[in-house]
Amino acid sequence: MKLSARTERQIIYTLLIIAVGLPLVFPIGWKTEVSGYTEMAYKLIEETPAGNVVLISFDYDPSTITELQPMAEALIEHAFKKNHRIVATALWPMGVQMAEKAFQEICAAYPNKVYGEDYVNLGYKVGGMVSIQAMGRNLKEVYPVDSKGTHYDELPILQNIKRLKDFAWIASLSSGVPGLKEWVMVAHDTYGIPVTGGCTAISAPGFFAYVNEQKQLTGILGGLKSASEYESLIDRKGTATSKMDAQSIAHLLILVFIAAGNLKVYLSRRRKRNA
Amino acid sequence: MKRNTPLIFAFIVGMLVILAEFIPHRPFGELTSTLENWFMIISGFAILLGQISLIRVNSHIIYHKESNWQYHLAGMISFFLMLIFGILWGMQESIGLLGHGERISQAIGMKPFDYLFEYAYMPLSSTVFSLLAFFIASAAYRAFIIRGFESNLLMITAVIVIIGRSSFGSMLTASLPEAYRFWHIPRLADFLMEYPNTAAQRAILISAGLGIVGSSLRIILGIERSYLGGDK
Amino acid sequence: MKRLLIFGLLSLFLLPLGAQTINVTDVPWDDGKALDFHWDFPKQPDSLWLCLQDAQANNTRIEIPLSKAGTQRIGELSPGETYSFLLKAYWGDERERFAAIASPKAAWFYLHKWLFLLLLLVICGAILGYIFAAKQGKDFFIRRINGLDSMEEAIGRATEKGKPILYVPGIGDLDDIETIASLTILSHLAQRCAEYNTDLIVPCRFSMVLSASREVVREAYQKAGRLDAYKQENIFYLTDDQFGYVAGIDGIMLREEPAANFFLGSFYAESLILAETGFSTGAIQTAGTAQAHQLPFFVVSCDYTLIGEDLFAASAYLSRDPQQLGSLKGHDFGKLLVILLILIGVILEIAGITWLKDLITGALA
Amino acid sequence: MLSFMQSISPMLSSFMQIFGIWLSALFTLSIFSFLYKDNPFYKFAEQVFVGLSAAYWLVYIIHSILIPNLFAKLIGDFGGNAILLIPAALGLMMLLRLHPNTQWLSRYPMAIMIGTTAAISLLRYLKSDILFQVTATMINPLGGETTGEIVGNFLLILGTVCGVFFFYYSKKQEGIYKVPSKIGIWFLMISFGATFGYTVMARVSLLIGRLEFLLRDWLKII
Repeated sequence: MKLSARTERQIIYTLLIIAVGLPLVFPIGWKTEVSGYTEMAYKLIEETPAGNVVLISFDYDPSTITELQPMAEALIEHAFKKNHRIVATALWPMGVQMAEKAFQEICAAYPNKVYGEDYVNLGYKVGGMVSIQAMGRNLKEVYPVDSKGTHYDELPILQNIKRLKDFAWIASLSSGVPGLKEWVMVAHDTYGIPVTGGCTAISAPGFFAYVNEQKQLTGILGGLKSASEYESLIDRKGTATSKMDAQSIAHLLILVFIAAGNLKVYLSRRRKRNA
Repeated sequence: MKRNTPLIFAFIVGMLVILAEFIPHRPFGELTSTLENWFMIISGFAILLGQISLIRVNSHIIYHKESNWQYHLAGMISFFLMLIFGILWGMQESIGLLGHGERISQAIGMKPFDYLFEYAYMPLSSTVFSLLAFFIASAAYRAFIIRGFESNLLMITAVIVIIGRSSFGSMLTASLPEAYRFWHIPRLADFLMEYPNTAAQRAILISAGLGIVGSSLRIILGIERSYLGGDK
Repeated sequence: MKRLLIFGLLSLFLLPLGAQTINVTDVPWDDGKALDFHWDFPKQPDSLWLCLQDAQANNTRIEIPLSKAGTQRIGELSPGETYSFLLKAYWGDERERFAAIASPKAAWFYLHKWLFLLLLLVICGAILGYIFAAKQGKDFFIRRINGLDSMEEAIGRATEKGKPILYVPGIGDLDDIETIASLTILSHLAQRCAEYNTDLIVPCRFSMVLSASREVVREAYQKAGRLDAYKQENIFYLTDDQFGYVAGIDGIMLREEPAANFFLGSFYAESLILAETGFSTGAIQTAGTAQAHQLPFFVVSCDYTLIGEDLFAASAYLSRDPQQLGSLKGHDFGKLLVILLILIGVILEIAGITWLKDLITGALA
Repeated sequence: MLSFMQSISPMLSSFMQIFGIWLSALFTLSIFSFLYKDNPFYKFAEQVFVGLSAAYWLVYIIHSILIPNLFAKLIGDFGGNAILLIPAALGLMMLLRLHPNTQWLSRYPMAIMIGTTAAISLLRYLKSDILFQVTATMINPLGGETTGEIVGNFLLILGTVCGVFFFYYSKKQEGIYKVPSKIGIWFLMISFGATFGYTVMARVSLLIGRLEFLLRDWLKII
C-alpha cells in the first residue's frame, strides 16, 4: 500500500487531534513526579517570611497562555497563601491583561485580598532590560501610576518600596524577549535579588544554565508539566494538571510517529537493496 | 556630518553607561538614571513609528488594489475599531476619553476593547502557534530518520525527554529497585537536562555572549554603523 | 535648625567621652550611601538604643543587636550629608550616652569591581586589537567551516541534474546580523553558481532584503564575468507574513524540486516546516542559524548545519572582511581565556583552593 | 428608551457572550484551515490578527508610557519636568523617519537608543553569560554527594570546555584538536535533543489549549 504524502499528512493530523481530544473528554488522572528545579522555585517562595512584598512580571501574550497562565495562577496562589504581597508588572503589553485575568481567577478564592494593599497591577513598560535597570534605581520614576491610574504614593502596598532591592523575590513568566533572561541579568546579577520564574518549554533548556551555584536563577518552571508539578506542590486543582493526560498521550503518539517513519524508511531501503 | 554626529552621541551615552558601572560618584549614577528614563520614552515613540508604517504599507496596498487587498482592508478595519474603542472607553480599569462607558460595558458584558481582545485577539494569537503541533507531528514521521551517530545522539535524548516529561514516563519505570533509581526515566531526563544540556547551553551562552560583547563594542566605538541605514 | 545645633553641641560635648567606645566610619569604595557604626563596651549592656539624626533634624531609630561589641551598617544615606548618632546604653539603672558625627563619602571607583573592569578591558582590547591589525592588512587564519563543504557538492549535483539551487536568507529583516551574514554567504554561492551556470532562486520576506539580495547576486555574477546569465526575476519577494512566506517556499520546493536547499539566516518556528519539505524532496540541505531553539530541526533533517557562531564565522571566512575577521579573532581570544580560566579554576577547586573563584565572584557582586 | 435598554441589557449581554464564543471558534477554525491549505479564511483571520495586535500595542504605548511617563508629568508640573522635552523631541525626531527628506534626523534618537542598549548589553552579557558561567563551571567535580552527581559534574566541566572549543575558529580541527571539538558537538547534540523534546511538549500544550476551548467553551462537550 503506497500513500501519497498528502494522505499521510491528513492521517497524522487526524490522529493527533484524536490523541489530544479524547483524554480531554475522558480524563485518565495520571500522576506526575516533581522535578528538582520546580521544587527549588517552590522552596524560595515557601521560605520567604509573610508580609514581604514580591514582584511577578507577566512577560507573555495569549499565544502561550496554556503553558504560562497556570504557572501565574499557581505562583499567585502560593504567594497569597504565604501572605506575600504581590506587585505585578509586564514587559509585554498583553501581559497586563494576563495579570488581570490571573488575579481575577485567584481572588475568587481569596476574597479578603484587597487591591492596592495585598496586590497591585502596575502595568506595562517598554524597554526591556533598560527599564528593569531603571526600576532598580527608582521604581516610582518608571511607574508613576498603576494600570488604573492611581498614583504611586497612594498605593499602600508600595509605601516601603523604593527600588527593586526592596522585593523579597522576583518571578518572571516569560515567553521570549524581553523576559526572564533580562530579569536574571539585571535583577539578580546586578542588584542581587533572588529571581525565579516560568517559561515556555521551548526556552526551558536554555535557562537551565542559569540554575547554578551562583543562583542566577532559583529554580525554573518549564512548560505545562512543571506547571502541573507546581500545582501538586501547593495542592491546587488547577488547569495544568487536567491537561497533563492529553499531553502524555500526545507525547506517546509523536514517538509512535518517529518509530513508524523510521520503519518505513528502513523497509523501503531494504526493498531497494533486494530489487 | 549627518552621519558622524549621531555616532558621537552613541559613543557618549555608551561610555556613560559603562563608566557608571564602575564609578559610584556623582553624577554618573544620576545621568544614567535620566538616560534610562529617556530611553523608555523614545522607545515608546519608536513603537509608534512601527504602527504608523504598518498603516502606511497597508493603505498603499489597499489604495493600489494590490493582490489580496481585501484582506488588508479587513485588517485595517479591525485595527481602527480596536484603536477607537481603546481611546474612547479605555480598557479594563483604565479610563478613556468618554469615561468608562458603563452602559456599553453592561450591554456586552465588558468594555468593547476587552471584548475584542477576549474573543478575537486571544483565539487568533493562541491558535497560530498551535498549528505547529501538527507540523511537528508530521515532521516526526517524515523527517526524523536515524542517520549518523550525531543525529542519533540527538534522537535518543529527544525520546528520553519526551517520555520523561509525560506522566507516562514515571509509570513506566516506577517499579525499578532503589539501587537503579538513576535509570528511572524522569530522573534520567532530569539528569540529561541538568548536566550535559547545561554544559552545551553554557558553551552556547559563552560564545554567543562574546559575539554580543564584540558587536556592542563596535557600535559604541562607531566601527559598526550599519544600523544608521544608507546615506540619503 | 536650632534643634540640630543643640544636638550637635551635645554631641561635641559627649564626643571625647564616647570616642573609644563608639565609632562611625565611612564605608570605603562605595556610592557614599552607607556608614559603619561600631561599638565596644567593657561589659555586656542590658539594652541599647541608637538614634540617627540627619541634616534636616529628622530622627530615625535604628535597631542594633544587643551585644558587648559589634558593627552595624547603615545604608540609604545621602552622600556628603552630615549625620549625628546618639547611642544610649543601659546597665540596670545605670545609663550612659554616647554621640558621634560622620558623613558618608562617595568614592570614584568601586574597588571590588577591579577584576571585572580588567577582564572587560582585556576582552575588548583583544577584539579591538585584532580588528585594527586586520584593517592594517594582516591576514588571520580561520579554519574552514565544516558546513561550507556542502557548497561544492550542491553545485555539482545541481549542474549534473540541471536543477536550480534554492537559497532562503531567513525571516529576519536587514537589521538582523544573521541576515547580513547570510547575504555574505549568498554572494559567494552566487559567484560559484554563475561559474557553473546553475540557476539560483532566492525568495525574500522583506523588500529591504530583496533589494540587498539582488544587489549581492548581480555583483557576484559580474565578478564571475557572467552578467548575461543573471536573472533578476529569480530573486523575488514572496510576502511579509511569516507562515505565508513558508507556505510559498514550500510550494517552490515541491514544484521546482531544487537539487540543493540553503536555509541560512534567522529562523523561528517555521524552520521545521521548511526542513521537512526539503527533506521529502530529497535535496541536499544546508542550514544555519544562531537561533538555538531551531537548530534541532535543522540538524535532524539537513545534511549540513552551521551551528550558532558558525554562521558568522562562515561569513567572515568567505568575505575576509577585516571587521568581521578581526572581531572573530577577538572572540576566539575570549574563548581561549574562558577555557583557561575554567581549567585553572577546576584544578584549584579540586585542590581545595577557592581563591580564584571567590575573586571573580567578588568582582561581579 | 432608557428603560427599554435596561430591560434588554441582560439578554443582550448573554447574547454577546455567546456571539463572542462563536466568533472565537470561527477564528480558531479559520487558522486551523491552513492545515488543509492556504485559503481566504486563513488570510482574513491573519490580517485581522495583525490589525488587532497593532492597535493593542498602540493603545498601550499611549496609555501606559506616553501619558504617565511623559504627558502627565509635563502637564502636572511643567517647570520641574521641563527636561522631559528633550526625550519628547527625540521621540518626535524618530517619527521623522517616515519621510525620506527628514529621515536623517531620526539617526540621533536611534544612536542614543542603540548606544544605550549596546553598553548595557556589553556589561550584562559579559557578567551574566560569560563570567558567571565561568565561575559556575569552576566546581570540584568530586564534591558531589551521589555517584550521579559526581559523573554529572565531570560531564558539566568537560561539556562546557569542549563546547566552547567547538566554537574556536583559529585552529584547524585536525589531530589532537579534533578530539575536544568532537566531544563538544556530542554535547551540543544532546542539548539539541533535549530542546527538541521540550519543543514537542510546548507545541502540543498549545494545541491542547485550543482544543479545550473548542470542546469546552464552544461545543460544551466537557
